Amino acid sequence: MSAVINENAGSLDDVTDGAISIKDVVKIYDPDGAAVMAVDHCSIEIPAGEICMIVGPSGCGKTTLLNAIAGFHGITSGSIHLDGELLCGPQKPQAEPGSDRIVVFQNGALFPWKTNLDNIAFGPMMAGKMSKAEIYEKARGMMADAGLSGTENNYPGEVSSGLRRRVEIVRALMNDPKVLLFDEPYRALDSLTKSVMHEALLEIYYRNKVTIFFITHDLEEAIFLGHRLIIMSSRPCKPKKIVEVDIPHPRDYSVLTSTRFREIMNEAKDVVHEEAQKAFEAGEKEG
Amino acid sequence: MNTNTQDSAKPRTASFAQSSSEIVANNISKSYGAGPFAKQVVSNCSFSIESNKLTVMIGPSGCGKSTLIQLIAGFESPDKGKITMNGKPITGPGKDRLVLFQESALFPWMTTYDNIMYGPRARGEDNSEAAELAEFLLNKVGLEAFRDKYPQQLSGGMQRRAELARAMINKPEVMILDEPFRGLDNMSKELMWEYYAGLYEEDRNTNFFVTTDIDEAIFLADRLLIMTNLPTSTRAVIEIDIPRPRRIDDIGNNARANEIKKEVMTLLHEEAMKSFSGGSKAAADFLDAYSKRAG
Amino acid sequence: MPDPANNSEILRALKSAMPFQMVPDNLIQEIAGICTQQSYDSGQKIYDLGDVADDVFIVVSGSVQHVLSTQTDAGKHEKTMRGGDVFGWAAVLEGQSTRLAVTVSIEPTQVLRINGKGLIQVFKSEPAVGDVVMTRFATLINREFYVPRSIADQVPSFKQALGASSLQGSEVTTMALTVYRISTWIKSPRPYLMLIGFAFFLGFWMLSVEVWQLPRFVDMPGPTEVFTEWFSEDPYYGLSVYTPEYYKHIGISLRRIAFAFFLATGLGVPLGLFLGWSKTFREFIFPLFEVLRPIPVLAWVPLAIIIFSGSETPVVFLTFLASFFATTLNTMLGVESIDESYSRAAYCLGASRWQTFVHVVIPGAMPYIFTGLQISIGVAWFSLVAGEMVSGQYGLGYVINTAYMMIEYPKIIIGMITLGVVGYTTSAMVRMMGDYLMQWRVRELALGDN
Amino acid sequence: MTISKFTDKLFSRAALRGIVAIGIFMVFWEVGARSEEWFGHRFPFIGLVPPPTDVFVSWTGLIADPSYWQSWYMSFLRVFGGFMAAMIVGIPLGLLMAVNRTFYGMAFPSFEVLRPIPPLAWVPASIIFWPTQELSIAFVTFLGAFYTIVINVLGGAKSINKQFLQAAQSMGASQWDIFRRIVLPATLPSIVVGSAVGMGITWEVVVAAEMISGGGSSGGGAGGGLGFFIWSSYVGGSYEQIIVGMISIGIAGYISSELLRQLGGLLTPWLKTR
Repeated sequence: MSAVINENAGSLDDVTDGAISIKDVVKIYDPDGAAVMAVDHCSIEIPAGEICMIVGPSGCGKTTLLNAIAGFHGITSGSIHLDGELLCGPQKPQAEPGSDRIVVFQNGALFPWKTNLDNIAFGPMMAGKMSKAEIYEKARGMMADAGLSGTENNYPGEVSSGLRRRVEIVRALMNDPKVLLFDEPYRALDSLTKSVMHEALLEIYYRNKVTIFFITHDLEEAIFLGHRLIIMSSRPCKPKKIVEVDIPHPRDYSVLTSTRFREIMNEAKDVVHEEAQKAFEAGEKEG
Repeated sequence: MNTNTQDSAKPRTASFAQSSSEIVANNISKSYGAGPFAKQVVSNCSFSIESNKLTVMIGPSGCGKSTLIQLIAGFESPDKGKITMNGKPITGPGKDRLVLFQESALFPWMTTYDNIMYGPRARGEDNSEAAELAEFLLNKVGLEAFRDKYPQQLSGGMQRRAELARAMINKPEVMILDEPFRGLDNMSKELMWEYYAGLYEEDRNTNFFVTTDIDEAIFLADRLLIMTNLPTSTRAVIEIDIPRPRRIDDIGNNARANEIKKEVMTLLHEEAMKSFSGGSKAAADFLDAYSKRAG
Repeated sequence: MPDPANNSEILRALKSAMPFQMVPDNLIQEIAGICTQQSYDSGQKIYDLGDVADDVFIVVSGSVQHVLSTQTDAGKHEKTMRGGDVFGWAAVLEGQSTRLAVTVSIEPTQVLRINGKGLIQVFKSEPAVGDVVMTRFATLINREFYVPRSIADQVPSFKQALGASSLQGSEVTTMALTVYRISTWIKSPRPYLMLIGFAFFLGFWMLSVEVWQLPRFVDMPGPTEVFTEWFSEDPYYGLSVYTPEYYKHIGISLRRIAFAFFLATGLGVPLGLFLGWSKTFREFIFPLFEVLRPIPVLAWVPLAIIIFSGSETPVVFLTFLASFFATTLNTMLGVESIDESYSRAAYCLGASRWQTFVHVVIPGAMPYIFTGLQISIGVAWFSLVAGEMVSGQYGLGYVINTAYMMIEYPKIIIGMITLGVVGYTTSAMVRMMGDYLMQWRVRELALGDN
Repeated sequence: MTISKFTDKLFSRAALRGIVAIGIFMVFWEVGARSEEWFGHRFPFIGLVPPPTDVFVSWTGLIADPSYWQSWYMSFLRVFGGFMAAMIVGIPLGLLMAVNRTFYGMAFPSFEVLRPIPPLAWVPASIIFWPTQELSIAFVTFLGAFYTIVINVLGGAKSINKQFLQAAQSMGASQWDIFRRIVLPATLPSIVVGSAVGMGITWEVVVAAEMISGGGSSGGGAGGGLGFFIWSSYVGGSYEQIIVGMISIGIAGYISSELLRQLGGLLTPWLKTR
């Protein structure tokens, strides 16, 4: 299935926006006076257009980092920049949420009371820069590209979970974001549906390159999707090992059985396993 | 009863005397609903769960595997055909066949210990022997420190281990597991595979395991039953001859495992081809997944 | 017809092409029957723009340069087709008779030609398969050729031809569903058990009061007495379905309920929404609310009589008060129960605080609001009856109380039954209103029911 | 540690805001109630209400009065009696309907037909039927809590996860054991919720019944309970006492639901573990 996209599918040269720079970020939660350190002096540089996979056991503090970038939480110290502009830092502990950084949530956050089409049209409707007709035109177009034609007037509760995830990604892309933040979005899906979602996501990515900050605990998912894996230590959260995935894009499922994939898997596995074992023994709760 | 020599029985596991039970389903069918809304879920389905083997059943989600479990466990009975255990027809639920459910079915109002002790107590066997066995199992699944905790205080992995212990204390002749590790994160899941395989390898009782995950199926199975899409029946049986004990790290690089994986994928792909007009949400996703994998 | 030796090669080539991968063997054979093989030298033109679009091509070996020419898009239209690739799909599009591209073989090339019309003919016999193949054609055209969507939409569909049998379940009409539900209900033991239950209830009432005349039941009105009075054209105590008096009482009770209920909804819903939405507002107002709430609404009766002169306003006020607390509290709970990720998603998508309130908070709290309104209408009747019994003139509570005073006992029971019927109807109306406003929920639940 | 936590909570911003709001409300009430006295012009509605300071003075006078406490006692007794009766009849009935399909088919429709009739509409019929006032009040009180408890128990028992029952069955449990160890504890949270709601309704009903029936067997006075206390204050024209009565009922209702909540917590320890 060679397609036009193959020449520079994986290259980041044509992407100019969306570089994230996380410097020395610390986040301490303070319930009942007993300080809990969730993120410990964490520094990550993500070039524009990269798919950066943040891998770590559940509940290790990855989501805290994502929430800080999205602007849902403040940070205790350190700074986060997007394209050189300060999102949050010493003078401004909490970033403003905005449509340049859109989160795709763990359990999905499509509004169940709006049809798929209205969900996708939501962002531009709120911005109010385009006419209603233009927004719907664009939304229908993007739905067709993502194979969602025919589900426009269904409510999210009426379509399969796989379709729902696709709608959510399209809803995010409608706003031309610089960064997409994924919070383990495929966690609840069964392995078959998950595999479709991975290819669909890459396909969408090849068309609209944006920086992707993707949290997961699934190593296979991480290697299949990512340019780079950042393996985090278990609580407090801090980068432990960085693995470059040099498998060329575009990728499809034959990648999964390739030798290079196995090699990278083995390289990353020990570190991940060690952290998982720690969490497993500590009886860490999930989610 | 048959005593298998390869069983390296430690003194205390002696209480888990090995049994050799098998279940045979012969040409069974089952429908739900009536009139124009009748939906056939199982159609002329035959298979056997051989004694002292771990049989894994794999098929697309929503293909009727859970119905088969209801039938084998005896919670429901087939419309046609019959299911026998050691030659005797199954008429209702019984403690010789124990089911571990998809979502954890630990009783939330009982502590770990009380949950494990439920079976013996329910049958009026609340004696020192049962208590001793419960202690032994708590120890075995590594939950001594959590004996007085309620299920909600345990992690997902711990809950599954507690459930294994709750089942094992009843010394079932056949253990039936319905996607028991679904919903766990991948890392806990892999650890649970090894853990569960270890438990199985210790006493090698008859186990029947249902899943949608190809990797899980191949890692665990002695025999693999591949099911068709709705209405379900047996499509193929593959004997998995990878030596035990198996380790996750080894199986990843095992050429034979890869070969089997390809075979299974092809078979399931053909299944998808036949069933695309089914119209169910699960079938649509399944079709999608495999048409892409095949591409 | 291709010779048998060639046949296997054709089958292999067909199966390698993406749209045909899912086709069962018998159909592949049939399609192979309408295939022809052709070879081109390097640089030879296969077809030109505007030529008649008759065949679909599959590359067996070699490569073909495909240059698409559509007016609308200024992008790159060149594409190299290699083994297994499909082109010339204009032949299967509806309403497209000419070629949309120029194709030239780059090197010596083998292709398979399939007649477009013949292909569609084959699929008409197997619409289910045909639909999948055509969907795949549409995907292929969309994804790999970047043509305007209008072209991909011309791919024919066989859905209509599929017929009722294979689409069973999704095509069941609501009418058929209702008929089916009624017929299963009739066949189940439920209606008969219900009748037995009612018979027990009425029988006990009749026997104890009228037949055996048990000690404590002597004064009670019996069912025959009640029903003859209720349906009498000339009622002994002056109240039956034939007297305008009866409807006046119902009307006045209903008017009070309506006034109090709408007022409580109009004030309680916004207040509840703001209490749930603004933390500051809640911190100020909620404690006061919590202090007043444990006082039973009916304890307000004397105070209400003192504050509001007359007999009408105090009754309506009490009814309102009961509704108001229920509505406000449930609305607030509804807002608090909305998953945080919905409002976070709205912020992410650039919504302002106010927009989030309108598009997320209000619809999100809707199910709770309607639960609240159900409770609210129930407690409204509860307080109304108390209010009407203590003060006020007319209304069903008043009927019951005066009937007691006047020793017109059958009227008590008539009043009670009427209250039950009217109360049930109003709460059913609230529920239907909720279903109407929350289509998304109804449709979700209907799906879960299957 | 705990004391400092308590004071922290007391002086937290949220608590202060609540106190401020209640304070403003009291001042507004006082000013409004005394508007005629202070400004020579009576504010609408609020001007007819006795001021809070008068209410407070009246209350201090009542604290030493044994008949006031007798009213408390009587109301508590009636609430407790009706409520316990509703529990004793309602829980088994709800469970029976949940477990036995035939019984459910027979009893539930009749139950649903009776349910929309407000409990207070039963007052006259109840007075006619029962030999004493006391019993008729108790019956209406019982009805108030009864429907809620039955509906909650039934709903709770019907929504038990099917897998719990199947798991127990496959471990060889008998029907009785399943009922005792699975159905009962699984329904307990809904019983707790149902009785909390039922308790609220019970107070409503007791107050109204006391007012309507004019105070029970002793024919009024101290035996009438708090509802009658309010009513007789109204009839006697001592408006401050109406408010005292209302606040007393509020406190009494709050105490009973708090007790119930504590008891419910003790009965369902597993729910507290997150």
